[in-house]
Amino acid sequence: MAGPMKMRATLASGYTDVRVLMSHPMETGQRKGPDGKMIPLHFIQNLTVKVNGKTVVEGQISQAVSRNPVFSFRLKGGAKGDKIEVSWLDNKGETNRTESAVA
Amino acid sequence: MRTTVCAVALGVSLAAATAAAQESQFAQYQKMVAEGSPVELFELVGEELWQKKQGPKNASLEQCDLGLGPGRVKGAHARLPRYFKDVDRVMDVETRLLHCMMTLQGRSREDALKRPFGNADKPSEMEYLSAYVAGQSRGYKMSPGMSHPQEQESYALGKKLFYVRTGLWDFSCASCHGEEGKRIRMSELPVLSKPEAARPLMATWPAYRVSNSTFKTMQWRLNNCFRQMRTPEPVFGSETINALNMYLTVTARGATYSGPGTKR
Amino acid sequence: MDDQRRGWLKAAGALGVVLVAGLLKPVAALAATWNKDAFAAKSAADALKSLGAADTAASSDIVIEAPQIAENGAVVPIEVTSKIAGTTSIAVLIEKNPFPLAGKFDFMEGALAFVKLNVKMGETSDVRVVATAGGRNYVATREIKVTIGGCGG
Amino acid sequence: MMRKWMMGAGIAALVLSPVAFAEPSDREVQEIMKRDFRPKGQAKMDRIEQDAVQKVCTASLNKPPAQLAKKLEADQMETIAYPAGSLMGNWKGGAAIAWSGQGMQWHEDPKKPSGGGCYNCHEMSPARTSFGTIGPSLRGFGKTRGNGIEMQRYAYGKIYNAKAYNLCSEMPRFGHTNSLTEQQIKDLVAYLLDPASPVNQ
Repeated sequence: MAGPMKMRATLASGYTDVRVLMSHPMETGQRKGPDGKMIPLHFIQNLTVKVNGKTVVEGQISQAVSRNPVFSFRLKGGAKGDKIEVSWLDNKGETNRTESAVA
Repeated sequence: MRTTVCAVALGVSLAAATAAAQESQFAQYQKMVAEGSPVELFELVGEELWQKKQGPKNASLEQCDLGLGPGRVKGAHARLPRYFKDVDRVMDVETRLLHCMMTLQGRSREDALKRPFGNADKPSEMEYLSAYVAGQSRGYKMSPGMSHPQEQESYALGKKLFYVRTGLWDFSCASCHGEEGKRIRMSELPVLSKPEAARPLMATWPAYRVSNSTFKTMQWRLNNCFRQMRTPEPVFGSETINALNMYLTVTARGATYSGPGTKR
Repeated sequence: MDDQRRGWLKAAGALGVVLVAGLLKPVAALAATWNKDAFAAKSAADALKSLGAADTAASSDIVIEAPQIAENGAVVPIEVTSKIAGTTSIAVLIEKNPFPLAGKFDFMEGALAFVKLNVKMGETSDVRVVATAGGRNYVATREIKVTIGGCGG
Repeated sequence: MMRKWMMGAGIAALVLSPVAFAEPSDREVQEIMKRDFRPKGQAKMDRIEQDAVQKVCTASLNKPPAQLAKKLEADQMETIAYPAGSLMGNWKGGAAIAWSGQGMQWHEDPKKPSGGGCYNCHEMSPARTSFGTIGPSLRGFGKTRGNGIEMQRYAYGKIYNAKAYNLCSEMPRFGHTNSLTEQQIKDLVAYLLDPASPVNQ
């Protein structure tokens, strides 16, 4: 089961700053677990940022992104109350999403 | 020598300039890592665990008294360790959380301490809870208990312990944390007996630790120091561990708590 | 075996509507393209070829903010801004990583060409950032040193 | 438990200064530690039983009275067991031992050889840029000091039991505590002294 996500979207001068935290192991497939066996590749591949339902950023990432990924994006303009949604999809087909209003 | 004299004469402004000149080569790295830290994820899980009913009494920890009265978490971490009348001893935040698991939830010490220190794949309950409680003290001034005789005893013991040469390799805490400008490999070592070094450090523990890819507590930090000192293992919540924590926190008192932090 | 398979297909057919509506759609709604060839490339040049960005021109309008020296390669923060007008995508490549491409971000109307992320770096390496604007590719490079600390190992 | 030493400290305790009141005695601190530690893995309780050196260095905050230091250093010198013949082992083996910081910790397999962790505290080979600064730089050690039998004996002895040379040195007693074997120490001597060693490049 996916751990929590957390997002903060705040108005800055001329843009909206979106900072999103995701719980994910981002396994590289090159690490041994406590049982001595290799832990298989397990990482987020896609992430999507939407504003009021419209996609504005689409990211493709690799296992080189650090464990528990943290991303910042910037959106043009923006207004208080705009609904920001961030979702991810990993190589095992697991997904998670979070949304919050611009503060 | 001349700079020292000047620094004294010019007071604050030059002292600040000197500090900047001696800034760690990792300062930029540490700043950027702290800004992009996943530490809040641990606070979120910790808050859920704080509210989760469990143990034989099927109770949450929401009524836990961390020193400000039952259920008051805001600012509590910044006032620990301190003396607790109900147990007639000094407790740091983890020792107190353990106490609440046992009394409020009715869990045995063995059960509550089955796994005090977790790992990246499975952080421990104590780690999550510590993250939540610490996060509720962000912005509060650090003011550990210093008035009760037992609090002063604890400080005095901690200070002595800091200098005890022990373990297979004859180390004391001061072996690594006693002199300015020293490193273990590339890790810079703060002189923890000095407030100016203890403050930024204690104001950011517990912390997300990049080397472990997970959240770590102060009791883990001390435990791990003793491991590397090649001693046997200190008991969780023992007087020794609480005293060391008390000594370091009192040395850091007056700092504004800004954790939970993010470390190398 | 065949019978079983047919049975499964039949069941799937009956469930088709539900599947599309309930399961497949959310997944499809996510950006489901992931450039396997680019991410599997073992050199930055090959990765860029797979991204269709083999030809690049150096640009000082790509700003990479990153520490000069990282205390731990498990988390290396990198912030990238492209000031090139009409930037539609930014790719981040760690030259010395076994698979250099760490991420590619496409920006649509409403987003600034900016991303900040944490990456793993096995060793000191150049970080190459490629921005695409108006069908042309621009590049900027920056070295990040990685040290090993601690005394447990 | 600790009540005893608080007696008579009452007045000082009223002044909120944390430094103004009585401290527990060294013996009391020892008793508290024995109560508060548990054996784990290879780390048994004898490891926090202070010997004479640890006691004196703790009590004097690493500034032992000169005469006592001299006597205890002589005692420590006697613990050093020099093998017969050359003390120069293989510098390549020494390089790996100097780099490894592992060994003797409670989670580690005691059957596996320890490292010396030399780089934790010392600069050695110029090729290694990650080194600590708790101890002095040993870069060019053999080049500047020579590698005759006297220097070999000094290097071997210092690694075996640093306290024989400086009672409250922060350096572990690698031979005396059986942390490193005779061969490992010889390899480290070679790493320090052999003209072919990277330390001397």
